Amino acid sequence: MSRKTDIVVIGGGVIGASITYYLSKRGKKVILVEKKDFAFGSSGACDQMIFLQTKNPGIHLELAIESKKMYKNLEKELNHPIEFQTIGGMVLIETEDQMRVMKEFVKRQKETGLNVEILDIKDGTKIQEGLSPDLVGTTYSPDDAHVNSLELIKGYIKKAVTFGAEVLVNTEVIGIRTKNGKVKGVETTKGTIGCEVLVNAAGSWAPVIGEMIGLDLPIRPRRGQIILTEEVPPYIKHDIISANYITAKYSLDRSFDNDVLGKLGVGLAISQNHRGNIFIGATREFAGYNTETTREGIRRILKHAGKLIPGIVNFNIIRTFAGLRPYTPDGLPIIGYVDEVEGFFIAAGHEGDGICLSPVTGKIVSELIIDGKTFIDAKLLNLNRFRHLT
Amino acid sequence: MGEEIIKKSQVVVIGAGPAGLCAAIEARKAGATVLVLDENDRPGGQLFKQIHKFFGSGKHWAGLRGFRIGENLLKEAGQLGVKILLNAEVYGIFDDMTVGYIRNGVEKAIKGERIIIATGGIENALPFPGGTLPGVMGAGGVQTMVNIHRVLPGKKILMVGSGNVGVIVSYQLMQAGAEVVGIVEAAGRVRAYEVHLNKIKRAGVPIYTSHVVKEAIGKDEVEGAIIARVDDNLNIIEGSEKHLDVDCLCIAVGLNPQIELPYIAGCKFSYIPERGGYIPVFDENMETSVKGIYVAGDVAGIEEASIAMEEGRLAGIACAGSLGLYDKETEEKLKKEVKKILRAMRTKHDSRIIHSLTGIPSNDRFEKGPVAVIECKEEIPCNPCESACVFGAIKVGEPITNPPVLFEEKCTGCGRCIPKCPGMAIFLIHKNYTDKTSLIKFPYEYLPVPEKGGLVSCVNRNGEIISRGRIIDIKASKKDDGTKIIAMEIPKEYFNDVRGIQIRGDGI
Amino acid sequence: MRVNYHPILGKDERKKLVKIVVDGREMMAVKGEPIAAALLANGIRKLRKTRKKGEYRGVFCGIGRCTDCAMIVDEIPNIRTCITPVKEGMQIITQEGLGKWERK
Amino acid sequence: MSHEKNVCICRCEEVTEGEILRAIEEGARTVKGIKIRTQATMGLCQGRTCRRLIVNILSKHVDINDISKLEIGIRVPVRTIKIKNFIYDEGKGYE
Repeated sequence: MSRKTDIVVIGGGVIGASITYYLSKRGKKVILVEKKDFAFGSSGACDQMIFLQTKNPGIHLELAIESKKMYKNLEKELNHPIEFQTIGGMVLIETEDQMRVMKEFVKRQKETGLNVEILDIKDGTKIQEGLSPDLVGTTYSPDDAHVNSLELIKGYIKKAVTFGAEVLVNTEVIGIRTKNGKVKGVETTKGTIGCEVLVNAAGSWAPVIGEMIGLDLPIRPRRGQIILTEEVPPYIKHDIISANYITAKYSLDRSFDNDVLGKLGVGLAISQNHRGNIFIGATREFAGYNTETTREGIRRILKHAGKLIPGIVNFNIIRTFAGLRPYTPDGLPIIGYVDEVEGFFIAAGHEGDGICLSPVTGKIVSELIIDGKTFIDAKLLNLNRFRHLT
Repeated sequence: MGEEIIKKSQVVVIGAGPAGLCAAIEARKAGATVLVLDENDRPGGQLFKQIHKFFGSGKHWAGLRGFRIGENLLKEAGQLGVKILLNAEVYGIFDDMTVGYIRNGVEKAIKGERIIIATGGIENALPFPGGTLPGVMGAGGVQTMVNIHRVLPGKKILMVGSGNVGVIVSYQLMQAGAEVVGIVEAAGRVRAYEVHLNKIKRAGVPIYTSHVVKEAIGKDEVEGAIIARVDDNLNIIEGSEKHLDVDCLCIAVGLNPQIELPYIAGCKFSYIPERGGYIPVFDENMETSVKGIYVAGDVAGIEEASIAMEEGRLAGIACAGSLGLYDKETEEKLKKEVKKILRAMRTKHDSRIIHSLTGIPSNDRFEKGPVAVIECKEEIPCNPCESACVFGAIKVGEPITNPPVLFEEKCTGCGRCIPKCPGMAIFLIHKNYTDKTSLIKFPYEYLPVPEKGGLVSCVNRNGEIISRGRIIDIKASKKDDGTKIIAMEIPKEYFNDVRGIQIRGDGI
Repeated sequence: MRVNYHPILGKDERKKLVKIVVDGREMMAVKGEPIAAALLANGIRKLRKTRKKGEYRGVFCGIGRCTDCAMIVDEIPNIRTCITPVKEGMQIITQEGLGKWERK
Repeated sequence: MSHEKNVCICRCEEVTEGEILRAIEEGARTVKGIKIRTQATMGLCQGRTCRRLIVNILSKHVDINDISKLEIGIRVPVRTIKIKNFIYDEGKGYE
């Protein structure tokens, strides 16, 4: 079949689905193309957290706060249960060195507008049972939340379709049509689709699409192993991460990381979903596109989790899986047109924040494409910020 | 949290069932260090709930009860120094041939130069309305509950599926004192070997072919079942429904290989419905597409346990060979021998060729005196009757799937063959026991055992009562391992119709 | 219904019994047998209620695969009773949905 | 071959054949696609009982010969494991 539309979005994850929703909501004719099926990439293999506390103060945290605001009435807007809960978040602090770094981090977060405080372990255990008494302390922010990423995607798509959007699953993009430097359309396994604008929201696979127009995108898959427990009655009252999750993520001052955890980039991230499964993550490893879990990864994560929250040692593990976070050198996503080919728009590279930043990404992309500007300085997220590097 | 040193073993076998134990024994015979992991608290896998006598070739413990074979395999494995870790639940195989397992509440790992996966098969679930009610159970679970834990899952049981498992478990349920209300089979004919089916028919169990379970009924547990006739493409024929008063449904609609470990180990698969579905691809050495990982037994395709044992031996030998523990031609010789047995067990020209009954004596022979009657005409890989007869009156020959042939002139009527037949298909008939009566000797494995001299109701091949009979003698020798031989006097006109005494109902 | 005499397996020689408490009711079980077998012998087949439709479930696979026999055992939910041996004084509770935490 | 649409296919998550067929209508072509739309295979037994039934249903819509195309989603661990099992250290016993 060969057909025409305003915009083609590539990628059926939370980012592609969100962009399709926000564009079609503003009247654009959008066709979403997904190689396999919804959430087959990292969106289906993540820990569902909307965690503001892990965002670097500055633009990163600003985006997260804006995104969190958008989540508030998203469920009503999409008229679909996305299991969004502002459950609050805690960062567990194991050593005095970590406390020193966290105090600095929390101070700057507050300056950027995040409501967060540091508690001693006694108060920490009051709001979450089962914590290890040897912890030095914990932070707490009522603003952190989580959602069900699968339901989120379904919600976006269902609503987008009511605005006339179309979705093609099991449809792989095999080529990009351009004419004198301008996007003309895209070739897929189900025929060609003509369009003016092509949004590359393929996450860790965005470089594969980029190569089709000779682009070398600085996005690398960074594997995160996650462990899932059986469904248990409510136990994890707030989303929990360990201080070295933040250091592993931003490769900050690694002095207090012991060797083995540092090598695997193990940082604890625990949350319990609506159904009762507890997610226990995660590692941060460069392992290409391999999504297997390793015995080393599983052991390290569980040993670390059991040490910090002994209360969960009797839970059963029923599954382990791994997602590929689209990693960029500065931890920020790449959002914007590229100079090489007019109409080729990138929206990928969210590392571990795809869920948290999915609404705000949809807003920024739709505004940049339709209005040409958005509420933040577009240059901060454009691919060109890496150009002086290459 | 320093680095952990992982133990090593040349061969790691996962699953201590018939295939796993045989593989371990063969690998150990070649001198390999072998560790067997099994998640149960006793090895032997399905063997220990198989209380019936096994088919197979005389040399290989054929005619022994499943759990006896398990005990023998364990003894041999022990003597050879095979290490068996029980209560060891393997949860994963990782890239570097590391097997992760949990034992006594602690996670451990062992690295194998070769891994033999022998995890067997698992029951097919059957979706039908009411199929999740308590009282609907898989046949394997029923067998475990009855034969190992000695608890009946119900008193009046409907068996769903007429494969060997369904028919054998029905027989074992009756042995344990439950009533099997019937066997339902969607196909037009019973799938099990006829010798197994005959045991059920002569116990009077109705067989509903071309029938399915339409619904299990009950408020919170099974209180009854509705079965219905189906046409050729399995659509229910309206109005053919029939209510059965049952309190338990036993599902025996086939097994499928437990492919979880081969799958996560990265093996390639092919889809073979006749062998249960997805099967790891393996070569003539039972090695899968992943170098160093072998499969054996039901995980490599659902077949009889006797075939699983031979596949286990083949994998064990090939594995040892690949470790350089055999020189090439010893390895080839050993493998050739096992492959010959496997081929013999699998030769089925057409699995439904029903030879003329070659085990039935002529009328003149009946007149002359007591003679054996062998009602076994299918191609079954089994020949214990041949080795049981000291007078050479029974011949199976090669391949062992040939039905037995009776040389009536050589048969002296001694009856030694009766308890040896795993299918309980051999009877001894002395037509002219007296001028008006005949004598039949038949195998009997139920309770209560009738009294000597007592009067009983005799049944024909379909379990219908056709006459009265008198118990003349009951023989129960230890080497017959529970199979009693009952000699019964019957009216001469039914000399070749009576096949046993009434089991169900008020007959006795 | 226990099979005390079996034509092939002979008499049931297991003598040692243990007391278990099922939903507050005391009953006897053979030491070491799985919980599900002990309950079945005592005529109990309804082991849990499902979360969505509140339907009763009992032993289905009987060999530890399908988890339909899960109950709360000694305060821990989701215990597969068909492969968990009984112990003296075991507290067994019919599990409703996810079960609930019994505070120690 | 089950005769009614509300027959239970996934026992742990109480997913019926009707829900699975609807997921296929919405575009699911793999076990994972059905899982994402219906939660089938996400329960305690991780699909050990229903995965084969789901593949049977899929076989009417998709070629099921190549297992790698079906994303059947078997993952480590293939048996449920307690977190405590990983926290044992040779020297110190359970932490």
